Amino acid sequence: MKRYDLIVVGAGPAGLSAAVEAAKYGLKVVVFDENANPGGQLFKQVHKFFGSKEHKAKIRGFRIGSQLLEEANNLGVEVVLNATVAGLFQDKEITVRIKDSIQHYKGDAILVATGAAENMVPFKGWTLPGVIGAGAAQTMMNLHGVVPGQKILMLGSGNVGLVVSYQLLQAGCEVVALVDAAPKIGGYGVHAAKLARTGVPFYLSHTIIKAEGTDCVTGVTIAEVDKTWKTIPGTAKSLAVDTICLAVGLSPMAQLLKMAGCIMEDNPKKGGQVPVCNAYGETSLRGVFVAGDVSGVEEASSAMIEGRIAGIAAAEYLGYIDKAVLTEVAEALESALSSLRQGMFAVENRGKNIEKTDEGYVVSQHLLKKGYFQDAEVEKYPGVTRQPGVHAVIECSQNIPCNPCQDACPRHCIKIGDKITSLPVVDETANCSGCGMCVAACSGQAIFLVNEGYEAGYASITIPYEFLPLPGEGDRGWALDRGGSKVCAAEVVKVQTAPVFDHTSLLTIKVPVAMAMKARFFKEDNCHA
Amino acid sequence: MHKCTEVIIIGGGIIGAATAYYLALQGIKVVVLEKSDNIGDGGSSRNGGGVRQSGRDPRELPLAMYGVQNIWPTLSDELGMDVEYVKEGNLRLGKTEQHLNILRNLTKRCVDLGLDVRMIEAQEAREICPYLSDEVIGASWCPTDGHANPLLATLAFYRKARALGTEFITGENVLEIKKIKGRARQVITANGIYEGETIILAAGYDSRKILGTVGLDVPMTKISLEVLVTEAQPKMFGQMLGTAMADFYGHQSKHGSFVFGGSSGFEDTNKNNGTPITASITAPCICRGIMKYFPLLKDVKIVRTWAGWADISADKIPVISPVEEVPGLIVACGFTGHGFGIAPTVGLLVAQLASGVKPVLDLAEFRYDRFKAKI
Amino acid sequence: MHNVNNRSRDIGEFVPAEDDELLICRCEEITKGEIRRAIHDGMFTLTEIRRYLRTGMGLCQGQTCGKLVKEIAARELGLVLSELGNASSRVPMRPIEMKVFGNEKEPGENA
Amino acid sequence: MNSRIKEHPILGKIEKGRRVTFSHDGNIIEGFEGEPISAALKAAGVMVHRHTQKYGAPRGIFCAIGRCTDCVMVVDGKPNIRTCITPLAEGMIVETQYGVSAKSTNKAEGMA
Repeated sequence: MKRYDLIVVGAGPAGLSAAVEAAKYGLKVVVFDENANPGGQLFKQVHKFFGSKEHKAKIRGFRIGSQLLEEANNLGVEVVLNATVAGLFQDKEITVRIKDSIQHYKGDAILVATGAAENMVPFKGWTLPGVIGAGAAQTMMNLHGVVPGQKILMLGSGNVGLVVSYQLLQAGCEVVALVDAAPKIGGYGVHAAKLARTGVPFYLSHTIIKAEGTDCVTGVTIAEVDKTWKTIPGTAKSLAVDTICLAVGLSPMAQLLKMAGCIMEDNPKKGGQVPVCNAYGETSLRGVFVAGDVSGVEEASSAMIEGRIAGIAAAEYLGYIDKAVLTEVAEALESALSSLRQGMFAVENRGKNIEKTDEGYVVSQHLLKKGYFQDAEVEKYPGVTRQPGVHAVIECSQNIPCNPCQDACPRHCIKIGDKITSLPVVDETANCSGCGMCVAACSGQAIFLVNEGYEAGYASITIPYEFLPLPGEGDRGWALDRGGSKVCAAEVVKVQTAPVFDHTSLLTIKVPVAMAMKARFFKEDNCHA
Repeated sequence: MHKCTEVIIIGGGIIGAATAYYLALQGIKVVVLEKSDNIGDGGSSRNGGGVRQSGRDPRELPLAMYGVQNIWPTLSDELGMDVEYVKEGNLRLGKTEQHLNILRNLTKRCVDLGLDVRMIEAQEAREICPYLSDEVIGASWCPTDGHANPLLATLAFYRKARALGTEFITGENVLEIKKIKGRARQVITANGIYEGETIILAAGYDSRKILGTVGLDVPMTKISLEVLVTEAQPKMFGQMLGTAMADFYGHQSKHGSFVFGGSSGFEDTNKNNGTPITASITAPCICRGIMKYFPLLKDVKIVRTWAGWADISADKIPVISPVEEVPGLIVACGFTGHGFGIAPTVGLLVAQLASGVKPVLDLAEFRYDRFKAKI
Repeated sequence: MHNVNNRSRDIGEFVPAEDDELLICRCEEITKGEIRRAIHDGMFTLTEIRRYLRTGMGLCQGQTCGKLVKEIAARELGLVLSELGNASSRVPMRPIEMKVFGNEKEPGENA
Repeated sequence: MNSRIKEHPILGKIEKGRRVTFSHDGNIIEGFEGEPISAALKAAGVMVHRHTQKYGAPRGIFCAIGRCTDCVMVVDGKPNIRTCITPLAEGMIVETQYGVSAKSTNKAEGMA
């Protein structure tokens, strides 16, 4: 039977990272994936990733996919696509459906990196066409170039719900409402803020009562819920939508491992049923490893590091490297992994009500409830300063693992320090050149350049802009505040695009100076508005 | 924990559940102990669902015929849920003259015992089931055979017995039967001791180990059998199907999916890793077998496969027997892969044995001590 | 697991609920009420519910409803999710046509 | 309503290759070769892919990645084809599925 040192199931971030790492140590590796394209969910991710710059932060997901694939190809990893692994059998044998046949393979080691599946939530009418998973929305618009609908309700305020909502806006859809039964936003505040400033309304403590329509969704009824998740009478509200997107979490897709007889555990912190495994991702079956969401749902950045650790562990298991090498390399990766797992969104903090940052700053309840800060709150954060000339205003208020802004600034105006989850601090003594590198580098689109001395009575604000059509210099329109309301007339005075910004354009608008700390988005004034 | 009752049944499969039901009907207090977390997790839920008389060993045939005549037709009504019993006959197919000879022999044995079964030509077979391939040259045909849903039949007996007051305990691994003052009396599990006036052992292959604790043995082995299930299809045919060579067997379920069992030839030597996981080569082999007989099914998708252990007795028929040397013990095991169709009959008979009623059928052929050396 | 073991354990009467008509298993069109009733009929494990009602036995093999059924069962039985175990997973992971499943080829052989 | 994205702020112009035609319940519609059948249907405004067996309820795209099987249709006479992962080809005959067959066919014809 055809045998490989390592068979990887799943060509997503974890699987490809593992394959790359194992191949570096000389293992003969094959990767099977059921999809026509490799990269798992990466190729659907058009946003810039969080994390540390050493681990691919500020790079857009689909580019990370291409990079990993190129590395794998260069190292001689065989990546077989349209190859559905049908089963994992005794003696580390797998069967794979390739075209119109079933083929048998054996691996001296096997790594299962099958990722996660979307959770779903039932409500009246949830089987109607037009109710879809958030992943489906991403697949349709970002892979197939077709929008799932025109007017969309997103259920779920975790990072997936927030990110996909933003992607829907980018694809030209209207996000009519972002709804979550929880009383506060589950995902990163910066993701929420970039939606809120475009005018997407947040309905926290709300639930879907029913999807309306006979043949497909024509509307939705939502209502407010109390602390026990019961709907509050009299709060029902109808919204005209043609699509309801569900983003209510992910569950590890561990069926192959269960089938093979791995010892499994139910672990709500990992998103459901996962194989029991050691620090290197080895399951209860010797030589069968796991990495990525299948062993516990996390961000793609963690999945890539887990994949690398498992790849190295497989190399050690098969005698390609000594235990000492494994220990050393894995230690460095584990420390990177543990730094990603810190901060207020760390697994152990799930469900906790965190009121202050590590530094002692109060977390904005308005941000958690509405998606944006109240004006008065902003200035207390260390990234927000008032300075005479042009300077960065970083509206980043939560301890999330992300630090590209620190290195983006050539003048070292921005400091995060060694702890990747620390809030960025703007150094008032450093001298901002207004280059905008930080604005484009921030995956959360939370950095703005503000110049209150732009010209007499006017301030300039440079905002990250990722929509089409791109306004031109001299265009006039409205400045929107953090909540998406029009606050004043604005004029575009500069539009910068550059390869280094990677499709984040920098739009500089001119507003009355009083609006310098209010205006955060621009809306073109077309005659139909 | 120490618990007393009238009857303890070891094994919560269809035999155990059916026996419990017939005992409960008489108001007898029963406790059923099942090792698995699920009711009916062994052969009861892992079989092709045949309710078949044809092809049976003559010793077993009366049990099958009794069930078809007296129990199966009204079972759904009796148990209050649809067990999907369908009585549209059994076709056993042959593709070669050698196959037909096998079928003729099987048929003759059953005809001699009064069963309506006969050999038919290919054309008649195709009139009964129009989807057969041209390779089929003949078949045996038993119009009163049929099939039912083993999952539902097992759970239906369980559900009704439970509603009538039978206690079912799952996850209860029986370690030992213990004689007290000369009678089988105690059943010892990892969690405690159960006491009963009568102990019925219906634990599939595991019965052998438990029998050993009272100094008995039934010569049997176990083999892993596999079945595949397809996506639902429009209704095509209602017959139970088999072949002379046992390439495959099965039927189309009420739901529309086809349920087909078969073999790779390695059933008795498959490695046992503790979980009944399927072997990588079996389902493909079953698929090839099916397509030879039903080329039309080639585009139908397989949605799952499963494996199960069958307890195979040395002479291929079960042990259904009181054990005089261990008074109070009744054994029902060794069903050899064809226990489902006769399970209701067996449940009735074992319940009769346990309650001291003369069984409606003679059980002499099924004695536990029938196994003798060949010379 | 001991909590689900005694099948005569009192889990209370079946009380109809407002959302009993909610479809849970999309493939086999099984409602929440049917699942809750099955539990009161003695189907205390996910495997038994599955065999009794066909939840998770459709084309998607329970990938959509698995978690939902488990949550309903846990609530009805008064258990936490981890006490309930899981239904099994089966080969093949995705539906495969019989002609493909039966067509075993050596790797590299032109498929 | 046009569901196709012409130009995307991040992904740029969407290039989809050769245009092909196929039939949906007898109507000829256009799509791009190799894209999922479901994408072409979506672009043409088709929401209902099938009606269920038990309740006859309409279903459409749900997961879009071949897992949930809600989007299955009768394609070239074969039922239960996952349109979200089946590439579109010139001249395909795509039909709404009722239960496990196209309405116009009876019994096992759908499989032949």
